[in-house]
Amino acid sequence: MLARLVPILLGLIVMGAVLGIAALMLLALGQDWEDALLWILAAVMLGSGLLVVTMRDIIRCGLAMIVCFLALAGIYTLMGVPLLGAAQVIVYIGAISVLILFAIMLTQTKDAPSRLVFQTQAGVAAIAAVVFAVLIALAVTATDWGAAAKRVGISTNAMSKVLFRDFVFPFEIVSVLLLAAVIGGVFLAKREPGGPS
Amino acid sequence: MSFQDIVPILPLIAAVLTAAAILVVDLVRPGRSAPAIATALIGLAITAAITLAVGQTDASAFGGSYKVDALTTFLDVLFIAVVAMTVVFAPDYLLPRGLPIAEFAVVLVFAMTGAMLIAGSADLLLLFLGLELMVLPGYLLAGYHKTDGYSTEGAIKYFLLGSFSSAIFLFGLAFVWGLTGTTRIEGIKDALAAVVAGTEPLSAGLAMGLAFLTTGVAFKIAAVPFHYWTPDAYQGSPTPITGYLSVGPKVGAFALILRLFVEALGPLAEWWLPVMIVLATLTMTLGNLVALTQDNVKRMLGYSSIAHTGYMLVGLAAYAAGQLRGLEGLLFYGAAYAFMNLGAFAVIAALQKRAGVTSALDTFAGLGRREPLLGVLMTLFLLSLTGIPPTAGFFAKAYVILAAVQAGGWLTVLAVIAMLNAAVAAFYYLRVVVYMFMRDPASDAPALRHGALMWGGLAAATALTILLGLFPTTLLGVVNQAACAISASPCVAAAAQALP
Amino acid sequence: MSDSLDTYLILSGILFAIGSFGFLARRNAISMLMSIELMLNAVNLAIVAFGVFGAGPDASAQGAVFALMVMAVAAAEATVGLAIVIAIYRNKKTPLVDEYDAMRQ
Amino acid sequence: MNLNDLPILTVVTFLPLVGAIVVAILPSSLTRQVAVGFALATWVVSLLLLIGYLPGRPGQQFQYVEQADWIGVFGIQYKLGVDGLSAALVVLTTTITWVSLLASWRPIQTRIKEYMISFLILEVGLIGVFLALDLFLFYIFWEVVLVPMYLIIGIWGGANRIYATIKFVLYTLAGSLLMLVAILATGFSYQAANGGSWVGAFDFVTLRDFAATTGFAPALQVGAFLAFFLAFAIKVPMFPFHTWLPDAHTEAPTAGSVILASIMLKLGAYGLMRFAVPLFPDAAHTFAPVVIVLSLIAIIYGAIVALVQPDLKRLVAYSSVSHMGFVTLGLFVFTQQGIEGSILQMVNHGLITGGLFLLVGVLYERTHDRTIAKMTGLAARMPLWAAVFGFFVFASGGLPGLSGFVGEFLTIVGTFAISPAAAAIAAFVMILAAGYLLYMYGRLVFEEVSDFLTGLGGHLTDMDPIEILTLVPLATLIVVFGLQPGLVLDLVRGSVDDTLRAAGSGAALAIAPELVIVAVALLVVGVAARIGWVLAAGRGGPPDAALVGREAAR
Amino acid sequence: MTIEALLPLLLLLPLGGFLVTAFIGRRFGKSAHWIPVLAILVVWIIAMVAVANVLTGAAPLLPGSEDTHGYVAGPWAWIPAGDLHIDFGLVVDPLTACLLIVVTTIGLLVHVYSIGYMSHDPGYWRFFAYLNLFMFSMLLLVLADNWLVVFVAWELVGLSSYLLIGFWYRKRSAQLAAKKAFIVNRVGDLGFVLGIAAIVVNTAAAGHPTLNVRESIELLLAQGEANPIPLVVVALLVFAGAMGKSAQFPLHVWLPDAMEGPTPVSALIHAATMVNAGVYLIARANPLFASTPSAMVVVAAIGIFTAILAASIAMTQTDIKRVLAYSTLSQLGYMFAALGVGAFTAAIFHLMTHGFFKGLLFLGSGSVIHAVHEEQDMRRMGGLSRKIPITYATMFVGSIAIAGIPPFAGFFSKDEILGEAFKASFYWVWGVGLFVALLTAFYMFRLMGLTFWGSFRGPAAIWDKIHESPRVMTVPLILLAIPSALLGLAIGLPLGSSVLHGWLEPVFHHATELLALPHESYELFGVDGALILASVTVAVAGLVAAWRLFGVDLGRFRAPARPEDVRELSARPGLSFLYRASLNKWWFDDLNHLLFIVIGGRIAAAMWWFDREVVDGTVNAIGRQTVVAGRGLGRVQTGHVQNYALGIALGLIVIAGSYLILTGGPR
Repeated sequence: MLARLVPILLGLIVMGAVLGIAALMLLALGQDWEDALLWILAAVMLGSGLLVVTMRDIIRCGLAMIVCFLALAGIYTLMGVPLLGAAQVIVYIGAISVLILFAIMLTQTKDAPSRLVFQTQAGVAAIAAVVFAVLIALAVTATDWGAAAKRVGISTNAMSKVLFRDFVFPFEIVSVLLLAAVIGGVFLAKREPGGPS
Repeated sequence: MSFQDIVPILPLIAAVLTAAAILVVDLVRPGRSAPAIATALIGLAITAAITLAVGQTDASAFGGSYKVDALTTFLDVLFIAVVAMTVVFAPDYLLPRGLPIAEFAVVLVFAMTGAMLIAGSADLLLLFLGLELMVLPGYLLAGYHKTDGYSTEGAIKYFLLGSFSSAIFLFGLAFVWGLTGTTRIEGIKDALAAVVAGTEPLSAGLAMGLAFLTTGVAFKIAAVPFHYWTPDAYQGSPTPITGYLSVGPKVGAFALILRLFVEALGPLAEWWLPVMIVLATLTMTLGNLVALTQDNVKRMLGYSSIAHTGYMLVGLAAYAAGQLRGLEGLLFYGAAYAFMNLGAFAVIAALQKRAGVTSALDTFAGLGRREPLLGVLMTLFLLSLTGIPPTAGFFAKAYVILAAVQAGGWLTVLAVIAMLNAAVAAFYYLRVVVYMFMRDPASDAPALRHGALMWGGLAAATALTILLGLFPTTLLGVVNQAACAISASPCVAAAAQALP
Repeated sequence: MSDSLDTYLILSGILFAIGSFGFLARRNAISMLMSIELMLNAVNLAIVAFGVFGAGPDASAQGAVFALMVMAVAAAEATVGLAIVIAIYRNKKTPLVDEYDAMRQ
Repeated sequence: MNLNDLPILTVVTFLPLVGAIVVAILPSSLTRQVAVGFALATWVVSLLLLIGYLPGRPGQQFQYVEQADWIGVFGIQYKLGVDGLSAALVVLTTTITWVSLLASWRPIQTRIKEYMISFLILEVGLIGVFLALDLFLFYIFWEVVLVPMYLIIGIWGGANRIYATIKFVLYTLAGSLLMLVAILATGFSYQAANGGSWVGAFDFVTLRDFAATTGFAPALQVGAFLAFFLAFAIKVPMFPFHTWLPDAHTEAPTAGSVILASIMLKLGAYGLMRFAVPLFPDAAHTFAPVVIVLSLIAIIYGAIVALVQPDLKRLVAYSSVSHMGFVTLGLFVFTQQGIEGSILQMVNHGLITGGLFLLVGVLYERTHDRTIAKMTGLAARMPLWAAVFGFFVFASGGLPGLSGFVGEFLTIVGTFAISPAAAAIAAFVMILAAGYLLYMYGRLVFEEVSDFLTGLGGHLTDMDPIEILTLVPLATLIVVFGLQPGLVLDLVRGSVDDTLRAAGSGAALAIAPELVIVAVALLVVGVAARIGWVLAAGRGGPPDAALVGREAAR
Repeated sequence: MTIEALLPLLLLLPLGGFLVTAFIGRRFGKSAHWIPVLAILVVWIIAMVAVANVLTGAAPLLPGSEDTHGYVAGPWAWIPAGDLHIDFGLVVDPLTACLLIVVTTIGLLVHVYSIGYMSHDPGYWRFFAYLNLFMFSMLLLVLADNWLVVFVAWELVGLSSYLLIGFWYRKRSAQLAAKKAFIVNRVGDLGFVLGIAAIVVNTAAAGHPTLNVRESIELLLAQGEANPIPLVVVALLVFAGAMGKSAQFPLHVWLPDAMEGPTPVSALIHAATMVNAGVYLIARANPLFASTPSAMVVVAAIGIFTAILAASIAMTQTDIKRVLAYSTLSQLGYMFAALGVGAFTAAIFHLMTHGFFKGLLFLGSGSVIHAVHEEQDMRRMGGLSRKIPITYATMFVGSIAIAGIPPFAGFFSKDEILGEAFKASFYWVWGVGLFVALLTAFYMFRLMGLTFWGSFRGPAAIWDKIHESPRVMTVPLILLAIPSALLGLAIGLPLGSSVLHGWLEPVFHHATELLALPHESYELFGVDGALILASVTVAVAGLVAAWRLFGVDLGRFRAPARPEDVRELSARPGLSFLYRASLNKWWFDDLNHLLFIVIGGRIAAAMWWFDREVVDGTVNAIGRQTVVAGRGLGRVQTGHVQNYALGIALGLIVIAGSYLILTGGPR
């Protein structure tokens, strides 16, 4: 019982912390709403991400993932790329997540949740993950990205220009890629008459 | 988007159309293998022809995001040849197990398209897409024998690890892009050159990006310690597909390295050279040592392919140390390795025509008596893999070693290590020969009859294995051109240099 | 704060780490799949951020397109992955990857 | 006909290959005849070659040079040429080959076709090694030799054949692969010194002249020499690298042993003489003391170990180690008599040990056993065999008037000029050789017929015509070369002078004494550690010699 | 037809006889002896003619010599080894001539004798083939003018001796004895071959490497101290070869065992000819030795020591042939002593006389053994004089000769040796020699007594069957008895400056000059007479002692053979040790067995163990460890995909870290 709660509690704590910081920034440090919003979204994203990888019931994991993606879409919008946010919602939540949920339905045996969720190497994995995060953070902060000032909002047609002028070839390639994936996927997924049920 | 843009990518289009044609033929005559194979081979032939034709024009398309140079042509032809051979060798294995040829061919051709795209792309995004287009079908093919536990197990291991590494690789790409602000190879090269020209140390972000990229490609070429997927995927996959996996994606990944590391990250060679040396050493040594104890030939060849990655890395390191020859050696090795390894797997596939025959070492007991010709051919391919003259494998090794020796310094040590490894490798290759010729067959099953297709393919592989060993000059010229196409330093055509 | 590149990169890094943790730690094949999706999203975030803050003409648009492509690739990967998962599930009757160990050494 | 017109070297090299192909095509019934036929044809061609060479053109070397660009990019050529040394060895090879094919007539009854094909391909490799004048080509032939031998031992060998053959191949390969690195490095450093032009970078003559005039850098010389030396020393085999030989000999079929002893071991000596010394004279001088010491150890040690061998073939194998010690010794004293003796010793050892293995094979055919202790009194059962065996035993023991003696004597003289002590040690083998040879001969031939042999009854027939035919040429040559060693010496004089000149152009490099000390210390520690480990592993100490004592000479 | 042209026949005839008999002799059966015997007969005739001409000075002068007459044939090229050209030619000078007399004569007689002696042997043809081979080798040895050719012959006589000792190949003892003889000889040959190498080096230093005996010795002496290898070393090395062949002290052990061979072989090879090769060699190299006095002393010491050692052993041996073998050793010791003191002529003299009477004695003993049905133990003989008178008579002559009773041959030669030793003031040699003379007389007559006198001690059944040997055996005995008796008178007179001296003077004068021996005139009624008296006395004393102990009933010396006297005598405390020592040959065989079989065997076995476990073991261990390492690394492949993933992650971290380090540092 307690064990079931741990991940949820973990997620709540993180969220609370981040919300707290956000509120603090708003009220005490008097920064603008964007920051606060970013913080909240980030908190949601990371929290739900954590839930995805920690929760026991895989279906809940799937739902948490959707939340995570939503938050990310929000962040995109916040960064001034609304179109991408939309795409995120459509592609991920509309397609991938549903796909995954179907797969979950297909592959869950009754006793699956009751069994151990984590690998024996979970501890090491956690350490490795933290090291990743730390390394990246350090590297990022240590680097001068020569970034220009933040440019807000890119017009849809600018983006479409880029997409259909400079990146038309990749675009076609992606279509081929999807075609290949579909053909193969169908072949693998469809049940053989002779094969095991 | 204009006609000029279309010409360079005609080979890709031809490849895709081939796939489509196979699909159509399969719709018309469902489940019939002969038409599908015919279509595939014809399509591949056309593709090859177009490739060679286009190869004459040194054109680039889509704002320089895709360009055709000697390297592209060489690699494209190589990929086409590999895929064609795979198609030729497949039926003996697939048909008895009730696996359709058509889907197989289609997916295979798509994978080939991806590889060709890598070979030609001058743009990070295209590189990534080409990589994905090459490996995704690979995952599918690995699990192609979907009712077989081993096949699917190999597939899922391959897929999970593969996509993991793809993510890592992509992360690296993002960093490089973020630092250089462009996705074009040329642009990146210039930007990095500027960075390197500076006196202050390189930025940590670049280091991270480099690390992520190295890990990504090292995984794709199955370099230690990122090789784990190889043995399982190879052992599990249907034999002809194992043959393809051990060659196509590997050479494709090396193409990626050439385009990304040699070209784009060329200015950083000074930094990734030591890492490559270490990787090469680890890869050769572990591959050979572990292969010693394998009792399953496919798995053994899996480890041996890891070892061969190591040898190719020696060539790369030699190039990074300033020897263009290293690059040539790498390319030559790729070609030689492709044919001899495919040949070896073809023999295994031929043996496994009788359903239920495993690839365990005992399978080969007395092969020399049961099917002498197959035995002799297998011996030839194994000798070539060992590096015994006069075979392609030998000359490839010698070439890479020469490059390393020329580079001198640590590379000489690397060369010696490589040769000691070759001696170790001889043991497990010859072990197969021992089983084939010096053990009596476990069961005296009647000799199998193999189709003209199989024999033709084997003949081709044999011929190439021997000819590349005896008369490598032609190919040397080609690889020289190809290497010159991407070499950072001004490149003298070795062919001209050799004339007395 | 929200106009500094580092923030987003660090965010993406953390998300990437979370995803990789999931990939390394979860036993269920589909959980691992989801973890991979998380990692890809992290990368996407980084890409977009780079685009938005990047120099050069319409860099941000480029970044966005880049991200779009990655999404597509992710979709393709998901398709393939799920197909394979289903196939192996048929053979092994379990989604737990650490029981797929018929081949070793 | 004018021999210079047709590419006789190519013919003599690849005629056996043609033979192999023909054998492969023709029905099995003809296999033996065709194979022997081609071997004989090759032999005849090689004799023509010899005759054409002989009209005294010693001094200026390398006749019939055939040259063709092969891999132009690196100036790798298809270049064959013959001088006295290679001529002698080629004829030896062709002779021994048909002899051993004849010798396989009765023993080999299974998979004859494969056998003959392997043998003919083996001959190609052997001849090629002796004729190649391009380092790269040489290396290729060198490796080509491996595979057929591997099959011959592994397929038609004795009970423990697989262990033996794999050991043989891996051991040889380990050495030769390093030699490949050395070859490439040599060629490259020539190219570098030659203004980046690869022309002639692997051409032996060019390289030798370069070595004689400019000379390679000391570092390269040392490294390359060591690599070459390792490869050749394993093949010879010299003392610490010899342990593959007894196994290979014991397990190989008779003809295999013959080729192994008569020709294969010569490859190493030939390589040392042709390549290692002339190309890296300074390094050769630097390491000469080491080589000499190793040779002396091999001479004495091989003989002593041979004294206690219960197995006939093993005994002969160890005697080979001892005899080949003379070859390396004579070469590395860098004196005229030494080198001439060493070459003579090569030829003689080829003839004599080859004959011994043939005779052992004849015996094995009938008894299917090689244990000396089991067989006594053969003089009564196989008088002819006993007589011929005696002839070869005494030839091997260096009986004057037979060829074995001259080579050993010249070697000793050549060594004496450098170091009397070394010569004395080398000459000491006269006693040991008499010991193990007469022990073997006495036990086998004299005394009452042993029960084991009596049990064989009618199987124990004397030699049949084919077997006699195989031994006649060897015996004849042994006598002829014993009475007229000039036949060989005049032939190889040119090669000897070249080797001497090349060696003379060198001078020992300075080596830090502490290096030597460290090396020796490491060696000692290593051996001690090994001994300790073995003893600790409980694999027993040195066995009690009481039994040995009873067996050994009184 | 000149003699030179005939010289090669001396070699070719026996060689041909050997080849023919060896290849097709089996078919001839009992008539296989004809070809070999005839061959030797012709050889004998040619040799005698040549010898006569050479010794009488009818032969031309040798090239490059002003006073030596002789014949040369050849030279023919043999080994052209660079600047060293080894040719071989034949030369007959007085020294060779003297040897030829002994070799060919005794060789011929032994051939004839063997016809009868071996008549019942299945290996009849083989025996004659071997004999001819030996004759070829021996003649080559004495005729060759080149060190290396001499060495060739040296080895070939060794070979034929091996074959003949092991002639009865079914006897294990024969096999072992043959092997022992060959190996022990090889020990000496080792020295010889090194000596030859040294000569090459020295002559090469003189600018003209050669192995021609005459030239090389001249070069060596001319160079003197300038020789890279000191002359004394060369001399001793050559002497080592002589020791082996002539069975001198440390290397004497093979000769007694060699008696396993048929008796004619013992007579020919191991008494009359081959064992003298060492003496011949040193005589041949006399200037070399004469120029290194220290070497001479060694020769003398070894010789005289061998003489007394062998004599002491001969005292108690019971095998008739072994007694003779030890006496041969002892006599050879005399010869070397003579050489050592510079009495080259005396050595050759004794060589010749000893050749005849010892050959006679051996053939006689063979006749005895034949008579008593292959019995060799003298304790089961006795009283044979009545049954086989001819053998008895001839052997008696031989015994007196060897005992040194004038005027028989042995007296002259032995007395000359002792005298020369005394006058060269080698008193110790003289003293010991004198004592050995006593022993010699004693053991020889002990042999005679035990064999021919007293009463037969063997099984009575045999006694009746005992009969004299056929004529083909007795005639050679008689023919040999003649020179044994008269040779001394023929060439030993006048005392002091005998005929033989005249013959050999040109050969040895160089050496005698080098030695600068005081050559005072011979005084029969002075020191020389005294010496003669002394030696004769001791000889007679020994004779009488033996007679007392093993003698027959004769007048008032009536005393039947009383072995119990011997037993009681040898039981005396002082003597008992000597008795046992003599009986056990001073334990030399046991010492050798300990050294070379037990210890040597252990060393060899240990080396083999070292080879298997350490050398080969290391090789195999490397291979095994590689595989083990492979298996260990293989464990990484757990089959769990997430372990793999973790591995990848860790690898990534490591690479990232290393990149940070690599790129971090300023360039």
